[in-house]
Amino acid sequence: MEIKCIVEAILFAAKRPMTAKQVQQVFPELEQPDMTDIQAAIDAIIADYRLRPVELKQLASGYRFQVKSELSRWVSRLFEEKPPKYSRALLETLAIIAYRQPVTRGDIEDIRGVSVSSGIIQTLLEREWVRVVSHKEVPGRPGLYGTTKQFLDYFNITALNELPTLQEIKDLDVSDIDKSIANKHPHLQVTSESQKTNQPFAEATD
Amino acid sequence: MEIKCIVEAILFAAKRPMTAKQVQQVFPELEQPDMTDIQAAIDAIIADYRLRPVELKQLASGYRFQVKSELSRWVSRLFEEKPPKYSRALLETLAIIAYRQPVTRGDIEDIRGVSVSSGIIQTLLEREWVRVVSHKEVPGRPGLYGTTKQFLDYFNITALNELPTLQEIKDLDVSDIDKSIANKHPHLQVTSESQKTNQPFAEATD
Amino acid sequence: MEATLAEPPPAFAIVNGAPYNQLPEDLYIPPDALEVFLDLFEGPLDLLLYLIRRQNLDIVNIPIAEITRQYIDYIQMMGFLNLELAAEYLVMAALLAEIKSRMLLPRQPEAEDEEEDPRATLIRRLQEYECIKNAAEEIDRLPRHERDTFAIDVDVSKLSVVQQLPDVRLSDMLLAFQDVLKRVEQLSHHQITKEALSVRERMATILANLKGEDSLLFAQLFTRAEGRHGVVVSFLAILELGKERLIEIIQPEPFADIRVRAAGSAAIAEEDFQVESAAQVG
Repeated sequence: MEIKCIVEAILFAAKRPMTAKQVQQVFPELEQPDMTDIQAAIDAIIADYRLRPVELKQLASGYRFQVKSELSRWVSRLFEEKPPKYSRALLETLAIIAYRQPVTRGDIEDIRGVSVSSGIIQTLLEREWVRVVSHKEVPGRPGLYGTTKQFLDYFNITALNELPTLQEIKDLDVSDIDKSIANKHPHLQVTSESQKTNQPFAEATD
Repeated sequence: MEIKCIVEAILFAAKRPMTAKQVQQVFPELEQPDMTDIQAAIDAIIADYRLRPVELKQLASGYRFQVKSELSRWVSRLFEEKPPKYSRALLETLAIIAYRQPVTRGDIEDIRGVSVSSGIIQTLLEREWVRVVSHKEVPGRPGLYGTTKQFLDYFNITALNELPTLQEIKDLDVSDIDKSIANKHPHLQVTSESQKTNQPFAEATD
Repeated sequence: MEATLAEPPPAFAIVNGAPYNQLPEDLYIPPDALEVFLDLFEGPLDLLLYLIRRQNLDIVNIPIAEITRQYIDYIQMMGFLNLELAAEYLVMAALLAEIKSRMLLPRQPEAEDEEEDPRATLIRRLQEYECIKNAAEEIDRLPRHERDTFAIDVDVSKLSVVQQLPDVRLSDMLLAFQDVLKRVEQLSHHQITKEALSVRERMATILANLKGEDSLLFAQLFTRAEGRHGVVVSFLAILELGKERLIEIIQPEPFADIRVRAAGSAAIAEEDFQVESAAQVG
């Protein structure tokens, strides 16, 4: 039996991503092809399916056959259940963990400016998108969160550096702020500004 | 998007056999192709996969992609990975049943001080290491568990009293246990090597 | 409602140079629209960003005083509507008020180096948050499993697969049991009595033999071939089973054969007897 044929069958039958190494090990011990042959077979299969509605895709934890995203419009109708929706709060928390890992929950809250509900962290942990990679050596030893391969797999990428790049944060010079405010908004620095806005709480609690 | 392409995607994503009619109904109502077109697409797909390791097969309840049976020999090894280890809770439960039989699940829970999941009992029953020997005449008529002949066979003993006594277990330390069993029953020393050799696949290929 | 809030600002959003003498347009949104406020904004930084972006301002150049006023107007409106406001929004209002009041004070150049300008801190936080907010939106757009890409499911049930079961070493089981015994010793009210194992095994066997039988003759529970030792084991097992009320040992009349039955069958027999006697009385 041709190696490519067997590799293809293995990748179709596996219900999870498989690395080339894992594919190799499915072969009986004395018949295992070289890794270069396995890799060649995988590359050939990827080429074979280029024009079909399914593709062999490389993800973080290996290769997996999946239905191409162009067909999601039709295929999603197969399933009665709608795909899970994720709130902005969850996605922002996930983004912070992905881009700033390892981070504590406190770090996440500092960046977002609001508290993070335990439900969000719990959901991310249960989906196995994040995990506690370590504990920070400060009082309370809070967990430090990092992302997992499953997270990358779910979003169809192979490594963190395939995430959209973060826009650069400009360094800022405080004197520039003063200058720009002084130049562009001269009215903002005059005392007439003090009007009603100074006692927000008194009014708010009325 | 070509009809054939969509049909192929649907058949790959469906987790069950699909009739041509069911495939048609996955299309949005106003875009549903004629049944003849669906059938033509299915026939074309069957032809496309004729030489590949997966095939689109017509079963009683519809069409389903299957790994070809010729590949069974290679692919089956995918599912024969080293099985997970049994939990501590399972081993404790098994030991309690062996030493305290006949016992109810409640008795086991009393001794262990924690609840026993039905999964554990189920696993032990499925392996035929324990069986329900009777029911206790208390409310609920809980089953009384005892060990089986298969349990003795698995551990290579002919009767329970070949197991160390409670006192012996209490007094022994880890290395002694292996030794004492080895002395009494030299055949009992199960090494991890011997497990490797009886992987079913190795046997199957003989 | 969301659309109203998210709509690009009207002409009044021209900020540079233009004084603000009127309340922001947002405040004329019907009150029920404001009730979605908390759902719409992910916290004070998000609200601030919204106020800044709706006026096409650069974060670095934000007119702190004006943004502060708008922000506090919002917060006040929330107060009027008695909507429950997360504490973070109020903390931010206090911070903004503080920044503003500082700006009104005369500068003390020598003090400036020692503590960081609170505006710079705020601007940095806004930038950082905006970065993450955009990144989250981009992650949301990545083709994702279950929504855009789908697992294929090829039938493998026809393949012959032998499921391997976990192996257990006897020593592992005994070590687990050793732990149990240690724990039990600590809890004094539990006692694992030390009958010989052969007795416990025989108890289970006897119960299994009684299963499905009405009763067995006492003598049937002994096997001659086992010899004296076997008889003793069986006898002890029967006594133990009796003690634990798992079986009943019965002798209908003096010198009759002793019979043994499972405790369950006794209960059924009694019921039958009661029914019979009731019938007789009737």
